[in-house]
Amino acid sequence: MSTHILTSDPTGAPPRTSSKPPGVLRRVWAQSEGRVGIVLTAVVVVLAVFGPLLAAPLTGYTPYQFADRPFAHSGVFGTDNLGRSVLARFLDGGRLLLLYSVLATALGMVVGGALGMLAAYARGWLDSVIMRLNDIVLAIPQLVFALLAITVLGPKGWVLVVVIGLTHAPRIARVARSATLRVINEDYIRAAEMYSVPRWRIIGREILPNIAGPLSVEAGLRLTYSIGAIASLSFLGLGMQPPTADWGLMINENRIALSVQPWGVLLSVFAIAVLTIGTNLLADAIARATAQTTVEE
Amino acid sequence: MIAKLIAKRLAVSVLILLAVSVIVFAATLLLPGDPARAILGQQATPERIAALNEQMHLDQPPVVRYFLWLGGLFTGDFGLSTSANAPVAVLLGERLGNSLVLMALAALISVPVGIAVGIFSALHRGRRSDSAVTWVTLALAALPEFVIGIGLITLFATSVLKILPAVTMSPPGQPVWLIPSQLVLPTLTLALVVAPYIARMMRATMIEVLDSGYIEMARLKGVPERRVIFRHALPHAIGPVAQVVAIQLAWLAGGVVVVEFLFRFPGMGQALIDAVNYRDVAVVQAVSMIVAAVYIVVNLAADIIGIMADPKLRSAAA
Amino acid sequence: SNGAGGGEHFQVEGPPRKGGILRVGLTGGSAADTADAHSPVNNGDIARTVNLYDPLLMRDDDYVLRPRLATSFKPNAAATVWTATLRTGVRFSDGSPLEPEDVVYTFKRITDKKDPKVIASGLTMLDDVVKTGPHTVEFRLSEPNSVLDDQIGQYAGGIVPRGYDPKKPIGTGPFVLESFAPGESTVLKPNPHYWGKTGPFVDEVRLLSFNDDDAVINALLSSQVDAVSQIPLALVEVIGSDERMAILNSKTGRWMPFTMRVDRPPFDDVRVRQAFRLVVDRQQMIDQVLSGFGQLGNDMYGILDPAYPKDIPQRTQDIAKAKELLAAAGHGNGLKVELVTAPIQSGVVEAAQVFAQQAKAADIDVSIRRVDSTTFFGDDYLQWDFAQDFWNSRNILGQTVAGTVKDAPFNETHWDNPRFERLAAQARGELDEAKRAKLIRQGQEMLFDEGGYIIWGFANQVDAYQKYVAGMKENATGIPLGGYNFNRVWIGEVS
Amino acid sequence: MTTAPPAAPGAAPAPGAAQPAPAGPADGADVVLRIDDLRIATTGDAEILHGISLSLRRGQLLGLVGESGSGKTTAGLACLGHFRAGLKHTGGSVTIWPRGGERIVVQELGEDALRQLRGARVAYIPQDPALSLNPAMRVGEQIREVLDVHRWGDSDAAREARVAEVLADVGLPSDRDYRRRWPHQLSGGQQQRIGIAMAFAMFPDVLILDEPTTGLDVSTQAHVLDTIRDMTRRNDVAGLYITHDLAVVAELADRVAVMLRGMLVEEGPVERVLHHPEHDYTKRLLEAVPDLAGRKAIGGDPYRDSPARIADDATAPPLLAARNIRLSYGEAQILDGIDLTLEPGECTMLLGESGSGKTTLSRCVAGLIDDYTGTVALESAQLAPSTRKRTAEQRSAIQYVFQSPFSSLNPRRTIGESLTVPLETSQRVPKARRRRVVEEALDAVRLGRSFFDRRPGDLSGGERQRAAIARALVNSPRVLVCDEVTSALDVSVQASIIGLLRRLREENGLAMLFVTHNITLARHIADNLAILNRGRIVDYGPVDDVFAHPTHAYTKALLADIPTL
Ligand SMILES: Nc1ncnc2c1ncn2[C@@H]1O[C@H](COP(=O)(O)OP(=O)(O)OP(=O)(O)O)[C@@H](O)[C@H]1O
Ligand SMILES: Nc1ncnc2c1ncn2[C@@H]1O[C@H](COP(=O)(O)OP(=O)(O)OP(=O)(O)O)[C@@H](O)[C@H]1O
Ligand SMILES: [Mg+2]
Ligand SMILES: [Mg+2]
Repeated sequence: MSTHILTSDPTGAPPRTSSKPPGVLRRVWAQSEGRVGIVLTAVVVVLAVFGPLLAAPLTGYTPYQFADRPFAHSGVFGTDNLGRSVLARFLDGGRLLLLYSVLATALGMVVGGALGMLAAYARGWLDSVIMRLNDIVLAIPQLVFALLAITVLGPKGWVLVVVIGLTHAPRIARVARSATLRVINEDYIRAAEMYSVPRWRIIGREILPNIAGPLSVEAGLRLTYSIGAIASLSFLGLGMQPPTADWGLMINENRIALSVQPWGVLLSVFAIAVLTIGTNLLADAIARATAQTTVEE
Repeated sequence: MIAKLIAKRLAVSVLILLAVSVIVFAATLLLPGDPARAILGQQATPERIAALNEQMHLDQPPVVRYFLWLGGLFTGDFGLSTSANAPVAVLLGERLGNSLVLMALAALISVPVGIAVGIFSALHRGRRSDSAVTWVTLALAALPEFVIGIGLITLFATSVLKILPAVTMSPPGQPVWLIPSQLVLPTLTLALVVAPYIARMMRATMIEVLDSGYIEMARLKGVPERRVIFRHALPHAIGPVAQVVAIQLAWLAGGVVVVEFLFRFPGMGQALIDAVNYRDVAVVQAVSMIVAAVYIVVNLAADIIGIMADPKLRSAAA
Repeated sequence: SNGAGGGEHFQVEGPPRKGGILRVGLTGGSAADTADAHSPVNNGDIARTVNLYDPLLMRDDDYVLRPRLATSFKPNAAATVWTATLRTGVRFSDGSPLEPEDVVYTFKRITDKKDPKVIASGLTMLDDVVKTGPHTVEFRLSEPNSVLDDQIGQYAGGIVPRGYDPKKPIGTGPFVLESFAPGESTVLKPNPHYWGKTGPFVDEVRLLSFNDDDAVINALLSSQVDAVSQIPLALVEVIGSDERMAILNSKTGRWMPFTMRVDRPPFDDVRVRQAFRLVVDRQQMIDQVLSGFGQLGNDMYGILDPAYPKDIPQRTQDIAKAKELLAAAGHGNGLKVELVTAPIQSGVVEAAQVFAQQAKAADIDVSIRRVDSTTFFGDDYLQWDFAQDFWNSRNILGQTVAGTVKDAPFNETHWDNPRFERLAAQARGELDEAKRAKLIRQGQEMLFDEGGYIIWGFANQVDAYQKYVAGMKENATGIPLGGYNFNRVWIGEVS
Repeated sequence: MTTAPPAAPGAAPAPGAAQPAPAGPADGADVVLRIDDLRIATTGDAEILHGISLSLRRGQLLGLVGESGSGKTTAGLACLGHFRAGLKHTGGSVTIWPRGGERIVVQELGEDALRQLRGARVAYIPQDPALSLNPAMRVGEQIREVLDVHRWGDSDAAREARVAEVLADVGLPSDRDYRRRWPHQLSGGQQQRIGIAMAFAMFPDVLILDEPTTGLDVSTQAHVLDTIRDMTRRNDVAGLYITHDLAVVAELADRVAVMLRGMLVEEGPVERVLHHPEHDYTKRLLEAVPDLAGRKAIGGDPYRDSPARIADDATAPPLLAARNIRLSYGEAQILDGIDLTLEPGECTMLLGESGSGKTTLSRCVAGLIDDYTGTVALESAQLAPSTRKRTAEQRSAIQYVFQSPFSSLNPRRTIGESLTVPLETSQRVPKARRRRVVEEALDAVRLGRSFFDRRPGDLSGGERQRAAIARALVNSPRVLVCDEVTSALDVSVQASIIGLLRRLREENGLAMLFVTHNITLARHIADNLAILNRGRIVDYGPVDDVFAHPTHAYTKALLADIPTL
């Protein structure tokens, strides 16, 4: 991911890349990574959003009804550890994962982005304080933090969102800070200072749009990690709780029968894999689309 | 100058570690549960509980306990495990060794492989082999470790090729590495998680370096390609790659938890999950501090490597 | 090692063969594992206790109390003094002989006020244990107890020598402790001084702890272990269909009740409790939670007790009736309750989910709150309004003393009924079996009608082992792998 | 070889035709390198060089001029057989006749042969030495490397001696300590001389110099140019000197070739091309080059004394007065007691080399830097150091235009949005009328209203600088501070901006502080000249006075070093 930013071009020729926002989507789509990423992500998102509606009509069972004995091979993908339809639960199991991942990412982006921009913009002691706090939080192992928080507060949805969101915040803050530092010395920021534009507006109108590139890349990456982290916690039994239908939890519940009734695990593993790969490809494609580097095949 | 710089990093690291210790200690205070009761059991009398509380300084105010604990850390005394009723150091010693073996193996594989793949890919930029590498590393980098692990188990242990053990299991008293086959899947899982990041970073750094003016100049001087890469380009990748390797090593210290859980590997991560479940505060604290220390040490090492690799800083020292 | 491919046949009949190593996979080990005779908690602890120590009496495969270190254990007419006659010629694993003083020491240790052990809760009436002869010991009680034999005939009541140190455990069991790494592994070697007539046949037993079922099954299937205790019931058929594997399916008295606190709303209204019991489809519970490996429950415990009232009609699901009762109790528009569950035993969390699903039909909205075991057994243990628990096979009176009298140490339903107390006290003083059975029946009827337990079934104990392992027998006590009686197990030869 | 009409590639001799090797091509015994109908295109098949033909002669320098993007670098690199990523060779050839060797057609060489050619027979001196020297290699080693890879001499000692020799040739110390320095331990001029030493180490036949002095200030440039001139003569090489600075060409080159959008429009002896240009483009280019004498009318009408200029009226306070401005960063005293005044309608040029404190001073005046001591007064009112503390009125009165048009406009916002910002904060104009005011300002800088909704990315550098100037105009300022507003632009664009500023001064009676390092602009725009050297004003007065009677040694040196056409 080269995030090389072309600063002032001494030649006087207009830069080759236009910086209009609508161009980004098109440029993402123009790359094969971007296309595959969008398609993979979209497939899983559609599955997660509309799956719950399809679960009962497609399988004849709700995700909570008993279809057969546990780990039986009836139905398309057999039954799970309680004899419920794997397919029905699979169709129902992506929604919360997706919702919480998006919320956690959003929280991390807001907190981390604000802190990072503030640190870079304010400089001086505030910068040092924020960055040292960052270092401290970074040094606390993410999983330990999650384990403790969940044990103390219980495995509730908001706890997951807050824990994952906050563990992302310092990393996002770093990115936001360095991106801000890269633009903060641009003369248009100085110009805004000169015209005595209110500082919050400088952050919002002059800085934010110009670091949107790296931030959106980071958002994509963080979404990937959020999905992984929440699924991992569910896999460890600390995330979503029974009887919820959830991909991570399904892996945890059905892992035991991996060798005899693998579908309860493999469907979910597959969906999580596709989703995370999709979002990661997307993040990478956004990175290429927003980095104003020279033409690369 | 350089010594001063390193000394400053060192001081900052120590301060961060101290801050982390405060946070870890405070967080573990919040854990519900009663250590004395956990040790003595459901039917313990209040007197015995009080006596044990006193023995473990649990009757003291948190601040005093923090300093007692911190003092203990310096002397290698991590406290008493409530679930095992034994010193944490004894409990963790062997497990720490196991985890380190696993992490070292994973690092030993992923770092050179990652670097080699990254360089290869950068040199073949734009070609088919490069885009294949890009796709694979992107996909692998996205996958949570348990997904990779389950994939490998399905592939090599339970469903397709039943050739490797799915779980770690050592005969009593034998270290895990005496049966190498059971280390294969956990190591591979960790390596597959870590290597893509290193490869991607290496590729990006190399490409940036290869695009720079001095590389073009070297070529225009007639310097052979091999020398361009190894003498002109590679030294510039040391710093950034040391950073990413450090981040990945630090990740290993934490990420090993899930992998150990998955493969039932008797390491630190296992101990951590057990300890949290059994409210074994001292063990949780110890593991947290160990992981934090690993994080800080590897990052410090990377910083120092970065400083040493930068001639500006190096020469300023002279 | 014993690794062997499928399809081979093994000589597992006829006279036992000596030699070999038995590797047993267990789940639930942790750093808290112990070899203490009197503090067994988990599966591994039990396996160690059973094989290192012997109690005075012990239940056999059919759940009948049999003499062990005591050749007889008899009450006086008032059931206030019990006399144990010790077996002669028994030696501890260090070679010292078993003497009455050791029995006295053992029970002092068990009932130590400062550090009471597991079975102490059933021995609250035990005033004193006194040596009365070279081979006799008297148990003097503060109140009559006709079932003291049941209380002391448990694996956690093993006799230890004076000066016992759990770190260097010495007992009279068939094995001695060779090495022990908590949460990981235990090695047992035959006890050279073993008094029993059968076994041990193997040269070594290794107990290997695994932290989850998944791992243990994988270990079995890949021949990393020879036998595993308690396989997930959902996998029994699959594992059984592997021609290398044998299944040991034992009916037991283990139950996993839902516990409703009779003193807290909404369960303080007996109609709500009745409605909840009517909501349960017990066969479905057994099918989904136990994969069919269980016996129907009828809201009364102690199915293995000869006094269990088998003739009380089986309660079945009746949603209409349940709704009626709920409406009468003022919950006509449905009812919302929280069910606290924890992975305290395999099947418990699953049962909660099945129950929640079944209760929906009667407009009962059960929200499941899953906590970890430590929290479950923490400060709020026995205080949850609506939760679950699990109990192993027990006789009815013993269970009553443990859980359903006012001062019972585990009165999780907070059952407190004067008439029931009287019946229980009378039964404990009654030495005549028939009369006692009558009293018990009356008490059971009360629990059937008004109690706070939902007892939907009794789970089978299902273990699996490689076919070359011989000497495994079904065992009703609920202790896995034939009661962990490894002294009768041997490794069969390829035939 | 004379002008090759770009549209007629057929006029060039067919590659490889009738050349009696190795003596040299038929049409000139001393031709060392010849480019024949060279065509280069992007991999996307857009042609960048449309058939260039050139010859380089031994001991002579050919200046290659043309505006940015015209393909100078591309042509220069092609002489080494190098094409930047994304470019490919589509036609034509480069032929070299090395001293005492066989004729070499560069395009026919394989990888190894090319490598042996580069750095040995054809050497390259890049534009930016700071980027072209490997920061992680000692400078001596980088020179030595050229000798190593080309197996020069027969021993290590010989090579070491050669390194020392060539270092001495370019006027650098040749001792071991110096050779063991890292690039960052050298100044820009020294770095460039290392580059030159590297290029001459192998006694090449051909030298390609790609704007080797662009990043340097005038005096350093003068030194480096001397070195280049001296070295080419002494080594008798053929040089291709790429630049956009016609004055440098006039000083240095023997012949000059002019490029326009990938085509060669004119080629000939310097005298002829610079004084009697034939092609229109060359003419326009020459017209746009400012001259020290101020005789040319760059950017339109020649400069006349502004009517608004009031002769020194001692009674009224000056419009803008800076008194005793001092500022230091740590140890470094950047500004050391500056006094400067500006009357209404007056333009003062602030001149000084890079790092002399020009930007710092002008930002102090504009209130962008607030930690100075001393006072800035507008008429008689003393101004707060920071713009944020100044009144809206005062803020509007002094406007600052940034050096780089590429960074002074927010790329994410439209020109209209950026230009409305000053109006928003000054609140001088009601919201409804803001668009009109901005459009008027766009008109004033000759951009037109259609630019309102465009983004900086779509604009050329000159257009952007106009937009930036328009932003300074929307609040009807009284003083305009222009910080090197033309130094990032091509000469022709620079000329038009100068013209624009001049018109604005006349039309609006603006006072102006014009900061630059280009002294040749003085007579085209300024009334007064202030020479800044190491934080002090060393010469200050009307332009003619300063030119006629420079008092300070620095000013004298400056005037002497300027290359002129
Ligand atoms: N790698 C490339 N891929 C595509 N186009 C390129 C590439 N390099 C240069 N160009 C284009 O080729 C043209 C000529 O570029 P070149 O660098 O030769 O110009 P120049 O005359 O040296 O300009 P300057 O004075 O700014 O250095 C420009 O329009 C440029 O945009
Ligand atoms: N923020 C800063 N901190 C420390 N030193 C600075 C800072 N800004 C400028 N300087 C130093 O102050 C000196 C004057 O800088 P200034 O930008 O005013 O020079 P200038 O004359 O405008 O140069 P140029 O022609 O390169 O634009 C330089 O030596 C510069 O290194
Ligand atoms: Mg160029
Ligand atoms: Mg400047």
